[in-house]
Amino acid sequence: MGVDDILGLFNYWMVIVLMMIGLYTVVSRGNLVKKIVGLNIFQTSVFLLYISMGKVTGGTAPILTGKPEVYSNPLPHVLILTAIVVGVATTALGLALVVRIKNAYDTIEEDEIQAADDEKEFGDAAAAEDGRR
Amino acid sequence: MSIAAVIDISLLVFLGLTAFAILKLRALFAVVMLSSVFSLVSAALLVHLDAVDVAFTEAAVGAGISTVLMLATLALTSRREKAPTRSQALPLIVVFLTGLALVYGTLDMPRFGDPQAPIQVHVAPKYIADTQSEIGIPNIVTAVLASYRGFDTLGEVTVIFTAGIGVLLLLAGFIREPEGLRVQTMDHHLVLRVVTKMLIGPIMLFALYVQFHGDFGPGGGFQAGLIFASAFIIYALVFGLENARKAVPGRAVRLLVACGVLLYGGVGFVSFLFGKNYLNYSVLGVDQVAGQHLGILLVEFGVGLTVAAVMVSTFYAFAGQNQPISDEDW
Amino acid sequence: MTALVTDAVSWAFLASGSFLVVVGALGLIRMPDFYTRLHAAGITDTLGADLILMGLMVQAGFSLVTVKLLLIGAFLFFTSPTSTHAIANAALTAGLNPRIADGAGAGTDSAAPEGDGK
Amino acid sequence: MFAVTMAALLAAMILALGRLYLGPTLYDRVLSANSFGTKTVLLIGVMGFLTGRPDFLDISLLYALLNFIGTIAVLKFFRYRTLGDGVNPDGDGP
Amino acid sequence: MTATAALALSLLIPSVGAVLIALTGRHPNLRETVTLTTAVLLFADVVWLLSMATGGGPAPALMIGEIMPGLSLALKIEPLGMMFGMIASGLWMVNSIYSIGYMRANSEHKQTRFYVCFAIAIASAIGVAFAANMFTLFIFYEVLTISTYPLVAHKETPEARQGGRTYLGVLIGTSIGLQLVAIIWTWVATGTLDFTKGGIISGKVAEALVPVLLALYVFGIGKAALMPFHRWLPAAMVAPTPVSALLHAVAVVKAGVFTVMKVMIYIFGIDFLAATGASTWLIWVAAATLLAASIIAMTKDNLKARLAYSTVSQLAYVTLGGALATSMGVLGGSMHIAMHAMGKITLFFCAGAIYTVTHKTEISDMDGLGRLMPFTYGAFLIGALSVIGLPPMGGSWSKWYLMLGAADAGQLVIIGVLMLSSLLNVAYLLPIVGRGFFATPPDAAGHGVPQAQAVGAAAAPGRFLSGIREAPVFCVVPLCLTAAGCFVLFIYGDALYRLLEPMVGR
Amino acid sequence: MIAAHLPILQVVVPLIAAPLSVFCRRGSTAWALTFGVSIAALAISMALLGQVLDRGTLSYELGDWAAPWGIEYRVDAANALVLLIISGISTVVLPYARVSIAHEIEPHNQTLFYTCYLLCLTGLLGMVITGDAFNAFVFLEISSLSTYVLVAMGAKRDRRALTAAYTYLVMGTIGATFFVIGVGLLYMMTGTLNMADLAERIPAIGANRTLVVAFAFIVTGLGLKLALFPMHLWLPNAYAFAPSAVTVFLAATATKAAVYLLLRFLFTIFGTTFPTFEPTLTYLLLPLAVIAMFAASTVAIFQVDIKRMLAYSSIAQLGYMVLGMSFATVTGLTSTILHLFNHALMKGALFMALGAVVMRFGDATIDTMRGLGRVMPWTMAAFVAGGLSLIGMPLTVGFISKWYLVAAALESGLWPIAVLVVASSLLAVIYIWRVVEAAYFDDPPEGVTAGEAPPALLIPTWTLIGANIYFGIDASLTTRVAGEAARVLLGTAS
Repeated sequence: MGVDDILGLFNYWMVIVLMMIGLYTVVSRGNLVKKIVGLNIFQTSVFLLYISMGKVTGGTAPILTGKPEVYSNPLPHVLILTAIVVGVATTALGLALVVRIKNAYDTIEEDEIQAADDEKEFGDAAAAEDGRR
Repeated sequence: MSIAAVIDISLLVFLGLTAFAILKLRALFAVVMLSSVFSLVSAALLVHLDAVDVAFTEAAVGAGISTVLMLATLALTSRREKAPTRSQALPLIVVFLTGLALVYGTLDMPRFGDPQAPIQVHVAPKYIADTQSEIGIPNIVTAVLASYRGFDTLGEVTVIFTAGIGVLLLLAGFIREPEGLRVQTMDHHLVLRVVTKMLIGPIMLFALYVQFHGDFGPGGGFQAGLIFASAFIIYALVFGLENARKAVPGRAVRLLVACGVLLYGGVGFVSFLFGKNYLNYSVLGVDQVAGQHLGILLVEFGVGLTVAAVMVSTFYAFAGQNQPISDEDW
Repeated sequence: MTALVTDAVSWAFLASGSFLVVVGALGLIRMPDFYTRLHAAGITDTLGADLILMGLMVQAGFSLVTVKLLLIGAFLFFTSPTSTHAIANAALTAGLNPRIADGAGAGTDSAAPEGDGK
Repeated sequence: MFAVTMAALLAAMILALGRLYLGPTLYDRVLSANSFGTKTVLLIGVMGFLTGRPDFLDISLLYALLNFIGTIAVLKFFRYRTLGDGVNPDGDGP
Repeated sequence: MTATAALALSLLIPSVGAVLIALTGRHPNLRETVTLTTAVLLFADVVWLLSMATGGGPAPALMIGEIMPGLSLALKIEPLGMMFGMIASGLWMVNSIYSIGYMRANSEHKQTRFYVCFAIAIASAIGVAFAANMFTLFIFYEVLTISTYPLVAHKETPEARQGGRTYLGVLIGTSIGLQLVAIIWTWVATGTLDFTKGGIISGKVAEALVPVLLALYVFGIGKAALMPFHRWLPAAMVAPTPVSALLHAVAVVKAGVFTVMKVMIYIFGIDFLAATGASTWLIWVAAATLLAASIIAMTKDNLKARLAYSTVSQLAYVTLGGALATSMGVLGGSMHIAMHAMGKITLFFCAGAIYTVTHKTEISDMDGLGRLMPFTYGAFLIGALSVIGLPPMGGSWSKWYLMLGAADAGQLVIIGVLMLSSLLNVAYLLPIVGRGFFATPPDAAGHGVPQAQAVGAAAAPGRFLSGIREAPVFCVVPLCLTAAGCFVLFIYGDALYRLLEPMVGR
Repeated sequence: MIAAHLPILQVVVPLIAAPLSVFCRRGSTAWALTFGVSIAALAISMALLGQVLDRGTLSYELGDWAAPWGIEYRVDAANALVLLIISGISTVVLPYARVSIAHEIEPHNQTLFYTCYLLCLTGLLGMVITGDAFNAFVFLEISSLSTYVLVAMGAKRDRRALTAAYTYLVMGTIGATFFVIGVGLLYMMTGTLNMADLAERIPAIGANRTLVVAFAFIVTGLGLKLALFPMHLWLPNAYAFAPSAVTVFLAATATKAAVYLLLRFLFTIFGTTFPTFEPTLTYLLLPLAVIAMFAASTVAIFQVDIKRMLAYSSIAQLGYMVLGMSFATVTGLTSTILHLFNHALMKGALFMALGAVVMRFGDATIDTMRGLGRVMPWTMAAFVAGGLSLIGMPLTVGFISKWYLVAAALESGLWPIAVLVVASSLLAVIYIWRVVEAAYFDDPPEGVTAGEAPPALLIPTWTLIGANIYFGIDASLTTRVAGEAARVLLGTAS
C-alpha cells in the first residue's frame, strides 16, 4: 500500500471515523436527544461517503456550463438529496417522540425510563401475584 | 498535496473534532450548537466535493431546521445529559468492529477522485451526456432528481409528508388552545423586530428564486421550501406563534402539505392519458424537452409546497407545546 | 494592467479581512469574559467579513456573482450586529454580569457556567 | 491569496470551535456558533473563487440567513425557555 | 350406495354426530340419544364396509383432496385398518352406553364437551384406521391427540391438568418431534407416503440409517407407549373411566400400535425388515418394556394404575410382533390389537363400575367386593383371562401366533419372555379377582372408618359396605357384553386370522 | 390499457390516497377511503400475481426511462406473492381497525391515523415491488417512519408505546443506514442501482473486499429490520404496545417485507456464486436462526403479557424463515416463502384475537385470559385455532410450513436441524398451552361484565382463521406459487 493509496483512501477513512463516532454516540449514550444527534452525525457521514465516491479529480459541479468540462457524478448527489430528507424526517419524528416521552415519564434518560417501566411492570406482576392468592 | 486535498483534509479533521466534542459534551445545548456546526462544515465539504445541491440542502436542514427543532425539544425537555451509568465496553467493541469492517472494505475501492471508477463509466455518463438533449436544463442533478429518477423524489416527498403527519399525530393532542394564555412575543426587542420585518420580504423572494432557478443552478423545490419555511419560522419567533397562526392557520398548512404530494403524484398520472408510463413528462408539452421542462417545474413546485408546509406545521407542533421546561431541567 | 490593479486591490481587501477575522477569533478565545469576547467577535467579524466579501467582489467584476456577494454583504451587515445586540441583551437580562477589573462578577448568577460534566 | 484567506478562515473557525467547546456560559456558545457561521459563509464564498466556479454563492446566502434565524431561535429559547409563545409561569424567564 | 360413499360416511357420521351433540347439549336425553344413534349408525356403516371389503373386488378408496403437490388426504380399506375400524366403532357403541351410565351416576360436569370430544376422537380414530397414506394417518393421529386432551383433563383439578399436560406433552412431543421428522424423511427419500404392500423404503434409504428411521417412527408414535415414552398413559389415569377405556381399548393406544403395525408392514415392509435386520433392536426394547411394565404393574395398588401399566406391557406385545418381522409375528401382533382391546375394555369397565358404586380406587380396599358385585367381578375375571391369554378367551390366539412368530424368527429367548410375561400377568391380575371373592373386608365390623374411605362411606352411613350393590344397569350391561366379546373372539379367531392374512401376502 | 400500468398503480394508488385522506374531516370517511384503497390494492396484487404466473416477470419503467438509468419496477412470483400478503392482510385488518381504532385512538387523531396507515401500506408495497436498490430504501423508510408513528399511537393505552417507538426508530434507522451504506458500496463497485443490472455485474467483478463488506452491511441492516436474532430487541415492545390493529398489520407484513428484501439481495443480487454467500448462510444465518427459534420461544414461555409473548414467538418464527433461506435450495426457499404467507395468516389471527381481549379488558396478560373461554368463546376459539397453527398442527398452515422446512433440512442432509425445528415447535406448544389452560380451565375472576367481542372484530379474525385452515387443507396454490418464487430467486425458473 503506497502513499497514493493512503491519500486515495484517506477521505473514506476519515468518513468512516465520523460514522463510527456517530454510531457510538447512538449506542452508548442514554440521553434520548443525544442519541438523535448521534444518529444525525452517523447519517451525515454516510452522505459524505456517497458524495466522496462521486467526486472526480479536476471535476466540477454537475451543472452544465456549455463548455466541455469534467463533471463530478451527479447520481450520488441525487441519492443523497433524498437521503437527507429521510434523515430530517427521522430527526423530526424522533424529537417529537422525545417530547412525548418527557411528557409521559418526566425524563429523557434511558436508564430512568427503564427504571420507571421496571417498577411498573414488577409492581403490576406483584399485584397480580397478590390477586391470585 | 494539492490545495484541494488540504482543504479536504482540514475540513474532515474539523468534522472529526466536532463529532468528538459532541460525543464528549454533556451540556445538550452545546451539543445542539455543535451539531449545527457539524452540518455547516460538512456542507462546506460538500461544496468542495462539487455537490452544491446537496450542500444547499444539508445546510438548510442541518443548520436550520434540525437545529430549530432540537432547540424546541430542549426547551420542552432538559438541557443536561446525565452521566452514563452503563458499561461502555460493548458498544465500543461493536462500533470498533463495524469501523474495522468498513476500513477493510475500503481496500478494494477505487481511489478517491478516480475518473475510471465504475460509477464514472457506467450509468452516470448518460445523464451528463444526454441531459441537455433529453431534458434541456443545465442542472443535471435536477434533471436526474425530477425526471430520470423522479419516482425516488416522489418517494422523498412522501417521506417528508409522512414525517409531517407523524409529528402532527404525535404532538397534536398537546397543542395548546389559543385563548386564555399570555402571549409573550419579543415585543421589547425593537432592533430585532425591525430587522426581521426588513428581512422577511427578501427571504421569501430568495425562496422563489431558489425554487424557479433550480433548473439552472443549485436549488429546487426542497431547498426553496425550507427557505420559505424559515421566513415563517423567524416571523413566528419574533412576532409570536399566534400571529403566525393567524397568517396561516394550522389546518391550511396541513392541507397544503397534502396538496404538494397530490400535485407531484397527479402530474405522473397525466402521462397515462397518452398511453405513456407513469411520470413521463414528455407528454406535457409540444415536444419532449418542453414537456420535461414543464413537468420538472410542476413537480418541483409540489416538492416545495409540501416541504414548506411540513416544516411550518412541524414548527407549529413543537413550538405550540404547552409544557415548558421545568426549573430542575433548565 | 487593470488585472494587476484589481488583483492588488482585492488582495489588500482579502488580507485585511483575513487579518481581522483571525484577530477576532483570537479575541474570542483569549478574552477573559463573555462581554469582552462579544466585543472582539462582533466587531471584527462584521468588518472582516465585509472586507473579504469586498475583495471577492473586486475579483468577480460586474456579474451576477457580484450581486450575490453584495446581497450577502448586506445581509451580514444587518444581521451580525443584530445578533450581537440580541445576545448581549439576552445575557444581560439573564443576569450575566460583566467582569470588572478585580475579577469579581462573572459566574455569580444562574445563567453562568454550564456544567459539562468534565 | 485565496488560499491564504482560506487558511485564515479555517484558523478562525478552529478557534471559534474551541470557544464553543469550552463555554463556559451559554452565551459564549451562541456567540461562537454565530461567529462560526459567519466564517463558513465566507469560506464557501472563497472556495468558489478558489475552484473557479464562483456561481454557487446562493449557498452562502442561505447560510447567512440561517445563521441569523438560528441565533434568534437560540435567544428566544433562552429568554423564554420556549420557541412558542411562552407560558412560563414565573413570567419573563430566568 | 357405493363403497366410496360408505367410506365417506364413516368419517361423516361421527363428525355430524359431534355437531349435533353440541347443538343438543341443553337436553341430556336428546343428546345421549344422538350419541347412541350415531354410534349405531357408524357401526352399521363399518360392518357394511367390511362386507364389501371381504366381498372381493378392488379395495374401496376415497380421495378427499390434495394438500400439497404429491400429498393427499385419502382413505383406503385394507385388512388391518378394517379390523381396527371394527374395534373402534364397535367398542364406541358399548362405551357410549357405559359412559351414559357412568357420567350420570357420578354427576360429572361439562358432559356435552365430553360427548363432543368423544365423537371427534372416534371420527379421527376411524380416519387413522382407513388412512391410505402415512400423511393422512398422521393428520388424524394428531386430531385424535387434540380431541382427547379435554377428555383427559376433564376434571380440571390440578392433578387432572398436570395429567393432561403430560398427556399432551408426550404425545405431541413425540409425534411432532420424532414421527413428523420420520415421515418427512420418508417423503424426501421416497417421494411417496402411500401405504404399499411390501413397503416403500427398500432401496431408498441407506441401510445403516434404516434402524434410525425405524426408531424415529416407533418412538415417535407415542401412543404405542413404548418405554421410555409410556409416561403419559399412567398420567392419563386421572380421566374418568370411560375415557380410560377409550384411551386403552377403543382409540388412543390402539391407534398407536395400529400405526406401528402399519409402518412396519406398509412403509418398511416386513420382508425388508427381516432381510436387513433393522428391527432386531426393537425386539429387545419391546421385550424389555413388556417385562418392566408388568413388574411395575405388580407394585401398583391403584387399580387403574395397575391396568395402565398392564396396557403398556400388552402394547409391547404388538410392537414385538411387528419387530419380529415374520408373518406369524405380524399376524399375532395385529390380532392382539383386537384381543387386548376387548379384554382391557372389560377390565376398565369393571374398574369404573367399582368406582361408581364404592368410590374406591385402591385394590387393597376392595376386599370382598366380588360377592356384592358378582357380574362386575365375573366380567373382570373373563377379561383378565383374555389378557393373560388363557383359552377359551380371545387373547390366547394372539399369544399363540406371537410365539409362532418368535419361533419363525429364531428368537427362542422371546418365547421365554412371552411365557414369563404371561405368568406376571397372572400375578397382577388374578389376585384382584381373588381378593374380591375370597378376602374378608377389613372393617366389616364397622368401626373406625378410615378417612380415605369417607367418601365411599358417606353414601351409606353406618356399616362399611352397607348399601353396596351391583353397579347401575347402564354400566353392567356393557361390561357383560364385552366380556362375552372376549369369548366370541376366541370362537371366531379363525375368521379374524383370515381377514388379516392378505396383508402379509399369503 | 390499465393492465399495463398495474405495477405502478399498486403503489401509487395508496400513495395518492394518503394526502387525499388528509382532506377527510371525519375518521370514518378516512377509514372508508383507506378500506377502498386497500381493496383496490388487493385486486391489483391479485391481478399482478395472475399476470406473473401467466407471463413471467413483468417490468415497468417509470417515466419511460430505460433501466438502469430510470427506476424500474419488476414483478416476479416472489414479490407478487409478498404484495398479495401485504394488501390482503391490510384488507382484512381494516374492517377490524374501524372498531378497534375508534376505541384506542382519540377521535381527532383518527383521520391522520389512517393517513399514516396508508403511508405504511405504500411503503411496504413500494419496497417490495421495486427493482431499484435505492428506491427500495426510500420506500423502506416511508414504511418505517409511518410504523414508528403507528406504534407510538398505542401511548393512549400504555406510555411504554412511546419508548418502544423510540427504540424502534433508533434501531430501525441504524438498520436502514447500514443498508444504505451497503447499497452505496455496491453502487461504488458497479456503478448501478438497478437490481437486475447489479445481479449481472457483481459476478463479473469476482472476489472483492468492498463487495464483501457491502454484503455484510446489507445483511446486517436488513437483519435489524427483520428482527433477526440478536438484533430483535426493538420488536417485542413495539408489537406489545402498539394499538391492536397496528400490531396485527405489522406482525403480518412489516418484517415480511424485510425478509423479502433480504431474499432478493441474497439470492438475486449477490447470487449463490458470491464468495461469502455460502459461509454467511451456513455459519451465520443458520446458527442465528436456530438460536432465534429456541431463545425467543423460551423467552416467550415466561412472558406475562400475551401480546409480548406472541411478539417473541414472531422472532422465533422469523428464525424459521431465515433457516429456510439458509439452505439455499428450492425446497428451503419454498419453505421460507410459504412461511412468509402462512405466518402472516396465523400471527394476524392470533393478534386479532388478542386485540379483542385488549379492547374488552384493557390488557392481555395471562391473568386477563383466565376463564376467557367462557366469557369470549369465539375469540378464544380463534386463539386456539391460531395457536394450533403456530404449533404446526396438521390441517393448518403452520403444518405446511413446517413440513417444507423439515423436508428442506432433510434434503440438505441436515437431519439434526430438522430435529431442532420440530423440537422448537414443541416450545410453541408450551406457551400456547399456558394460555389455553388459563382460558378454559380457570374460572373468570369475579365481576367480569365484559362479553364477547363485537362481530366487527370477530369476522376479520375468523376470516383469517378460515384462511389458516383453508390453506392448511388445500396448500396446492400456495406451494405452487412459493415454489415458483423460490425457483425465480434461485434463477432456476423455467
